[in-house]
Amino acid sequence: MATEQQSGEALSESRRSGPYASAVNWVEALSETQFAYLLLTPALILLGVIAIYPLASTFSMSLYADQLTGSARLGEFVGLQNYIDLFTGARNYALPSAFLPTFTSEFPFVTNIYGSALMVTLIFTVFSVLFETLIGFGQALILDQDFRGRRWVRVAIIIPWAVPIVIQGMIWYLMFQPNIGFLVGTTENPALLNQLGLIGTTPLRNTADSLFLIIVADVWKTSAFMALLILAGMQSIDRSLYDVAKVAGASRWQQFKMITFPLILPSVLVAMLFRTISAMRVYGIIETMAGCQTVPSLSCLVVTTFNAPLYGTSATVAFVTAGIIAIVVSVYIVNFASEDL
Amino acid sequence: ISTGGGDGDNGDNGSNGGGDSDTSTPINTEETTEDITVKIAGDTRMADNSDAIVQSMRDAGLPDNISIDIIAGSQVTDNRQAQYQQWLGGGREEPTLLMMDSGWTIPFIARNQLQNLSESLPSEMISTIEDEYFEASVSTAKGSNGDLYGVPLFPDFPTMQYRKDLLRNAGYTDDDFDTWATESMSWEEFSKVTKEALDANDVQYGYTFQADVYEGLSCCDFNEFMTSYGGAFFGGRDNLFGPVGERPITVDEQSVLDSIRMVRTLIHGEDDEYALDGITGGIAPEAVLQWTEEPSRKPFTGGDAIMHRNWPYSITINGADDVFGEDLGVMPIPYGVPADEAKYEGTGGPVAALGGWHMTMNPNAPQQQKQAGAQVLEVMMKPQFQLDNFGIQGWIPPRPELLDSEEAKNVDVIGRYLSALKVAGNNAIPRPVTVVWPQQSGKVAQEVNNAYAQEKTPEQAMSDLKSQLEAIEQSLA
Amino acid sequence: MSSEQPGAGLHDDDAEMKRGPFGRWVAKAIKNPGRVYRAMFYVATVFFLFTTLFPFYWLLIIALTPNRLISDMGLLPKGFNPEVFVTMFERVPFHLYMFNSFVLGITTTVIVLLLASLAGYVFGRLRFPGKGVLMLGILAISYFPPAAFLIPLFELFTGNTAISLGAVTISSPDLFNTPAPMVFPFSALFLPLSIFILTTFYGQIPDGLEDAARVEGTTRLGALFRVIVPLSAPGVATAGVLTFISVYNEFFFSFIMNNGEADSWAPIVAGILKYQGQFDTPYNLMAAASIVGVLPVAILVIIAQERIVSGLTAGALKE
Amino acid sequence: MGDVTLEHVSKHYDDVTAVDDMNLDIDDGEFICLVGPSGCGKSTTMEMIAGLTIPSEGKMFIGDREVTNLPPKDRGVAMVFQNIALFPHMDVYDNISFGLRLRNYDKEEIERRVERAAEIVQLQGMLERMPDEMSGGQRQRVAIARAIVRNPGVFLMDEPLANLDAKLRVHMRTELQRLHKELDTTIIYVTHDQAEAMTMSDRIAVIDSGQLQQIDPPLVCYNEPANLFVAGFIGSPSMNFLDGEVAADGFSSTNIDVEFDPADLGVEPGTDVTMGIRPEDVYLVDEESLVSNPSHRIDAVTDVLEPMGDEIFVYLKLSESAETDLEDTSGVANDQLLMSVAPDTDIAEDEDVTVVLDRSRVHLFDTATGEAISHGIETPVQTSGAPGTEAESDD
Amino acid sequence: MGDVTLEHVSKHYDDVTAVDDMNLDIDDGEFICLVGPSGCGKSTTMEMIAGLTIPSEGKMFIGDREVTNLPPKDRGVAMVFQNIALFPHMDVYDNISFGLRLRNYDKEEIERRVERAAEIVQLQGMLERMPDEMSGGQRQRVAIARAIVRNPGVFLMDEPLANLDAKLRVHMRTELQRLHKELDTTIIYVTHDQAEAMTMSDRIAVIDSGQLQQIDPPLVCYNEPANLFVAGFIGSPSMNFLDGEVAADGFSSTNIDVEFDPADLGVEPGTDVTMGIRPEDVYLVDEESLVSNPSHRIDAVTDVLEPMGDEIFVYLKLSESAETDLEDTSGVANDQLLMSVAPDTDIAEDEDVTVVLDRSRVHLFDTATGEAISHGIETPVQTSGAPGTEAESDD
Ligand SMILES: Nc1ncnc2c1ncn2[C@@H]1O[C@H](COP(=O)(O)OP(=O)(O)OP(=O)(O)O)[C@@H](O)[C@H]1O
Ligand SMILES: Nc1ncnc2c1ncn2[C@@H]1O[C@H](COP(=O)(O)OP(=O)(O)OP(=O)(O)O)[C@@H](O)[C@H]1O
Ligand SMILES: [Mg+2]
Ligand SMILES: [Mg+2]
Repeated sequence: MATEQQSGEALSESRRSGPYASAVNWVEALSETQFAYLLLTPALILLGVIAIYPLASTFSMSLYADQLTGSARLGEFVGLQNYIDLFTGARNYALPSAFLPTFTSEFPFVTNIYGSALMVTLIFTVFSVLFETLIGFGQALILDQDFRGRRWVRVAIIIPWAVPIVIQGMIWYLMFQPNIGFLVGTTENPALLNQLGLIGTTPLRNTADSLFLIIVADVWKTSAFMALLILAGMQSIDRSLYDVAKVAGASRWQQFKMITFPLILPSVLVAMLFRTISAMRVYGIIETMAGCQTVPSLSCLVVTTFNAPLYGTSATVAFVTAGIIAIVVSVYIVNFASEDL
Repeated sequence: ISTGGGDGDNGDNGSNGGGDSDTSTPINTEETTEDITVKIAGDTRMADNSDAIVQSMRDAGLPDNISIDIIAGSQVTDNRQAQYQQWLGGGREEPTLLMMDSGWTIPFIARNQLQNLSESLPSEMISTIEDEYFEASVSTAKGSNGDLYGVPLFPDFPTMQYRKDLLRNAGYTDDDFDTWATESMSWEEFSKVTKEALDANDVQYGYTFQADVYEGLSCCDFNEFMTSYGGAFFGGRDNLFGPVGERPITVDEQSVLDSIRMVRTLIHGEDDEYALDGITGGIAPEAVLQWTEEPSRKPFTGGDAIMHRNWPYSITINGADDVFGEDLGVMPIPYGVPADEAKYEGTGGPVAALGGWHMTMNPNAPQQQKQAGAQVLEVMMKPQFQLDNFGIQGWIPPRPELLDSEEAKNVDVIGRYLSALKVAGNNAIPRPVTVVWPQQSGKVAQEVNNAYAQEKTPEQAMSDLKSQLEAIEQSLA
Repeated sequence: MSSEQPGAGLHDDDAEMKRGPFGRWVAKAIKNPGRVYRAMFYVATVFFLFTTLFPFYWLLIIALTPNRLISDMGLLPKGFNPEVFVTMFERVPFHLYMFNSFVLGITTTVIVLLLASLAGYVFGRLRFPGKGVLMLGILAISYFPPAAFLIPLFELFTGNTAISLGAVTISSPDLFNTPAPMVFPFSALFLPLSIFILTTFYGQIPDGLEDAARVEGTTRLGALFRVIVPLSAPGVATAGVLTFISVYNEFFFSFIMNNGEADSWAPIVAGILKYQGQFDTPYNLMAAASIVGVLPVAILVIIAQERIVSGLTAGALKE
Repeated sequence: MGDVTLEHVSKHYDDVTAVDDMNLDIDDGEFICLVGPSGCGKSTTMEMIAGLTIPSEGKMFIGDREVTNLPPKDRGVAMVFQNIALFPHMDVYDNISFGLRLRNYDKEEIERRVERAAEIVQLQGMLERMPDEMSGGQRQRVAIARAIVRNPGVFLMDEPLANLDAKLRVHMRTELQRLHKELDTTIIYVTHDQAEAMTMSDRIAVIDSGQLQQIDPPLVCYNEPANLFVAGFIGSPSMNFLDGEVAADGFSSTNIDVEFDPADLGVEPGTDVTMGIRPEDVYLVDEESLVSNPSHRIDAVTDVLEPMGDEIFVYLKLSESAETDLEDTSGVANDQLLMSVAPDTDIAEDEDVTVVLDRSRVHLFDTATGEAISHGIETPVQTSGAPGTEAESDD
Repeated sequence: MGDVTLEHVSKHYDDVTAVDDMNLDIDDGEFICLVGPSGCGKSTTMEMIAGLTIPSEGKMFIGDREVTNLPPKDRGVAMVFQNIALFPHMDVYDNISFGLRLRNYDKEEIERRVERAAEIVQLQGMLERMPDEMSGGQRQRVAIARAIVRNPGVFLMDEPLANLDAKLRVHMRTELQRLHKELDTTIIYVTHDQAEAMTMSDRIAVIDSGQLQQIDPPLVCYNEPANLFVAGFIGSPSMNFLDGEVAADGFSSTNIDVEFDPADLGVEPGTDVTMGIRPEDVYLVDEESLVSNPSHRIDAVTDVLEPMGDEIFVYLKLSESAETDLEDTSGVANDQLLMSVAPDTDIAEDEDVTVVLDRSRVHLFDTATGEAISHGIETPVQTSGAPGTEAESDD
């Protein structure tokens, strides 16, 4: 140490010059706000070009009428008419199902639960997110343990998430296809699930049955998503906190309740937030298992009209879907806001 | 930044995504001399057989300077449609030729996204097609102006397959089978025969077909049932392709209701509240309500069914030696009412829903490409090419006359059943494809499936359907 | 402080009192709650293994059963046809599709992790005006169904979008059949999730460690990549795995932005669908293909999990 | 190059003022100890110098450069953090070499330096351990090594030896001093160990509630504390304080009077003053001979005895009612006196003793303001005893 | 209820033996300090007692129960962790009340206790702060409070006062002692502060390299260290050691001889022995009168002077060639001697002085094994000086 005292920092500092160094220095000298925006720039540019610009363009499409004949992709400018038609039900003819439910003044207030894309989507979202969170939590708790062979168990639990939706659909479709799968029987020879009254003998043509099965299929695949995120959250907890808690006398449950849970809550919220968002956009598994006619989700409406191709309507439904999602996830946003934003 | 389409900031908003295609300029049909590669959007099967196909083109006279590049598009027809919609809507120059389902060629025509062949190809070619091809096929490649926008490549007709061995147990003989091959039976008789066979054999199902909520129900199975009873979507064949909004909607007519009641009887038995008299019930499983082609075929191929309605692809499977071989019988689809008793021209009798594919041309392709593409189309119209491809990949020749040829009869398995196919072809009924058909099709499938499933009365379902179709029709008016 | 009940947890004599015939195990369990816990743990593990793996078993049954015989399936394959794993490669160059998916997945994952790391750092560790609004804005992008992006993006990537730079108007490049029109949309669409994941994880890294790095001479960015990212390994690996898997199986854009050929960068799902005919569906081949297609992901998960479970922050600070 | 100047620097958190209008002027090459009660703002001050916390007000200079807003990496400081802050994902070698690697030193150079640093902190052979495989003291030593491998202009050390045992601490102390001499860098050092502060530093900066109380050489702080706070804080056990007032003939309180001429010290009779006397300046009357300037004799009763090995603390009761309250550390207790005696002194609890104070070591403070009035009374040499002189002279 | 027994307990990590065949027998209600160099295994021992680390070998008992494999929560211990480990997501109140909330104490009770604990650690008014808004010392106090709100059978405290300033430390010390008395619990306490260990503990357990060296009352450890290690470790600055051998008339080394009769001590002449003498037992010759049993006079030259405020450390050179090596803490240096003198002693650097050793305080150790041979020579009273007696008597 004694001999190279002068070769220390001063030198190495002067060694660093040139454009790279001055760029680094410039960046370092930025205020926190400037620095923040600088770092966000790449992401914002990407999102701007690939997301914001297309959305703006799509939004403008939603202000035009559909056009099915002739070269033009869109008809005349109609302002918010598409939106109005959508909400009043005047556009339902073009959709695989009604958008909003029909309300009555008597219980159960909604007459066509399964005939309304909004209701179907909400039902799917509530149940799939609920069960995925619970199961994902359970899985993460298991994966968080140290036991022999846990790497294999971990792969096993995560791997459904890696299955393409087409195949996920095929797996469940075949399981519930009469005469192929063993999970559904005939009226004369019902399978267990039929006997339990959970599903009918042609479940994939029935909205309620299909919705149930689609939720099951989705939970199967997507719990892994939750598990992975929650597990990561658990793994990031400083283990010495558990030591403290143990010595303080915390049972496993109390450790979980007072340490694990609050500390992974942010991860859980993020996981649930994004699960909710993608559940609200569910499409692929419906298309591959039961079809959009049978289980009309909001995204089904978007895709079906897009393929029709009713571009104005499709753009409108897409924006309305986004709006509904925004409302639904505001639950989480409020939670986040209380923590952070 | 401005885009070619979608912004609508000028009067001509959303032109074809920038491609100022000219769909009707005549194409020079002289042989190109320079080397050129024509890209064809085909399907996997075509790509798999690409060597043989190109060889047959050469045999049919394709010059050596034109090479062929077949893009193996998805065989899932919806996927292809969506893809083409983007490609053509986006004004892409490639590919030059596109293989299009006869079920959705018309909307592309209506959106000016295909080359008008009547305008741009020599009139001999056009008239050959008009005169010699299966009429129903040609009708699905025409615009509302009567011009031709696609060259039928091969048609597809469903038939009724049956198990001769099982029917023999019920007392039917080869004589009957021979008759049935060309002379369709009525649904009444069909159901009776099936029931007899069901009783005479230890099989699970009598008759399997497709009634899931999907395009196949609206375009085909239901269309066949309905038409065979003399019903129609829009008042007969004439209105199949329009004019949208101005044609009557006739799905609530008695003949249509009868056909639904017939199917309900087949599935739910004669006890069904809406059972149709004369029909022997309980020969089709409830499962048909969620079956598409493959699930419905599985039990038949597996030996669990007596009768099975399906496309020719399954004849090849079921007629294979290690499946049923010669024991597979094929006949046209049964009829509800004879053609002469039917209310609408061209309905009733042994109808078969029309499938099949056309070859169309991308109007955005460069002239050079179009010129070469025209030559490829010409080659594809050669009878030799069509016969070759019947053998190579089972494309049924689009000319009825070729079905009588020896060469066709020699094709493995399916060659045995050409007579039934020909009947089907001559009685083919296209789906009523217009620009609004994609919307209508979904509604039809939903309502019909509901009615078949006893969730709605036939009347209710059809009147609901009528009003929905009405709304869709009006939306365009 | 002095007048309290005696120390906790030191009274277990009453456990001895009940010695019914039923409760040997119960008594033991009460004495040693670890046993109950372990039992519960194994039951749960087996349950989860069964539920997640059974569908794969079903897939394997389908794959091994010759397509012709697929009907009335039970719990065993009907027939045994391992050649399907060869046939699937003969029918479709499935390995090429896997390669495409892999490349698309890796590229996208790298881009996403990079951009999301920067953004996650900003949102997780800095305070600045506009933060909440920006986060909400980024989140809002994921509210939209992919179809909402399709037409403009297709035009953008097929050379149909004109960009005016003053007097000059240039047309966007035609990138159809290249990876770009897939990688960019994937990156943008999967970015919000990763940003949020990394925001929470980066936000939890103690300031002390970043401080230490900065005093040692890193820039703020240096501290991010040298300290915060490695310490957030579970979060980063998770974001990476989630992104990769999503891209690996993405179909919406990958389907439109190329012609579906293996040499046009079409991904694995396009490959799987290649087996399918217009009417005929060789379930066995598709099942086999998806089993094979899932393998790289399994390997990736095995690799990534070492990171996911590294739990490095332990003892980082004295606090 | 290494002088550090703080000009009116303050740091406010939401509702806490951690540092309050601090002015510090540290010369290049100086060794400064920051001392003060827990939470007084020492770490905050260090963090501001390092650039990790931006002052709410005021300016800071290192060398001639204003560094108030300069990023840490450009300040040329190395820091040992109070919370140690090892990088948990790096082994010891990587932790120590982190700063060097950032600066692209070549491999051998890094290796040489790391080995040397590891030797200094006695961690040879542990270079491949991960932080979580080390004991608390070992981690702290890694943190020290991480700072000393570099040659910065300023070392900031926040209780670097808190987790080390006495022997190692002595060793580290000498090492740090040697390093200080060799590298000629400025060292700013936080410690709670009086011995450390006394032996190592050129000057001690005493901070209370974010405010600088005194900055002076150690013995000046010890012998001439600027105010009651410093007097009570420096020295352990703490100085005895007795409240009283200035009488005509000196200090007068309930139990103890100390004679002096108020005029000499410039205080008005009648002023409330507090007298301070350190335990070691209270002598048993047998040792009166050792004291040059003894006070009156004071009768007392021994209360608690605390044998410390090398000395014994004796708590004296000055009145019957007095109760030794070991807990009360506020310092002022008019009827108690703590004295320290040699370990072999023959003394027992509850024994009557007579003690004298060394008047030359008596401190007087203005009770109201706490400011010191005088240190030592009526001795020819104005203030403290012998050995401090040389230290004071350079003040 | 609170006795803690370790029987042949060892803990091995991959390649490190942290604790090596440790036998400890701690009585209910005892206050034991664990001391030892950094990394010697103190924390590991604590963790094993708490149940956080399972011993590789051996058995442990708390009360009458074997606890070797019992989970921590059932052991009835409370612990202050060396790394503090506050819950980052809880404010101070919640951190402190954690253990109480686990046991479902009612709200008022919790509140009462937390307030009381906060008062003891002087954190009133900070109960709503989050851990990251506190200074190092404040956090440590929260950790202490978190342990003391509970009434466990055994308290484990791993350097609980390391980050506190001297005054607060004294305060905390008395508080802990009071608590100890009131609750009558066993306290096992790790500290590096000799004063702490000396004043607080009933017995000190000295550990080196995972092995227990001595466990005895503080003054016994100080005055009668069992071996060289303990002798060198306890006491700061460390004991002087000189290597020599037993001659016919006593200890003989290069510079210093000490007379005694080998037969009295039962050592063979010719044995290699090490003599130890603490700095405070070296006296200037003027003070010889204070020493009851002085040695020969020794001539030396003063080298470095370290004024500590309440005493001065004087490094003596015994030979010309000697060089004061402050760095060498190994202890044995035959030509040096460290002595401590009163702060007012008139002494300067490089001055010739004559010193004597207090022979009654000379320690002899077998150089080969390090075991103590004797403590104090030829005095009627066998060992140490006056004030320790009462402490020794209860051994
Ligand atoms: N997880 C581990 N892996 C390997 N070695 C370890 C591990 N934990 C502790 N050690 C080693 O065990 C020995 C004892 O550690 P311990 O923490 O008990 O020391 P300590 O006496 O508390 O020291 P300190 O006073 O520095 O805190 C040390 O040498 C340490 O390096
Ligand atoms: N982030 C913060 N928010 C609010 N108050 C803070 C924050 N950080 C520090 N403080 C307060 O500022 C004061 C000074 O803290 P600092 O860490 O400088 O103390 P310190 O002198 O280092 O004390 P110690 O000796 O205990 O480490 C303390 O009262 C502390 O509670
Ligand atoms: Mg501090
Ligand atoms: Mg320790």
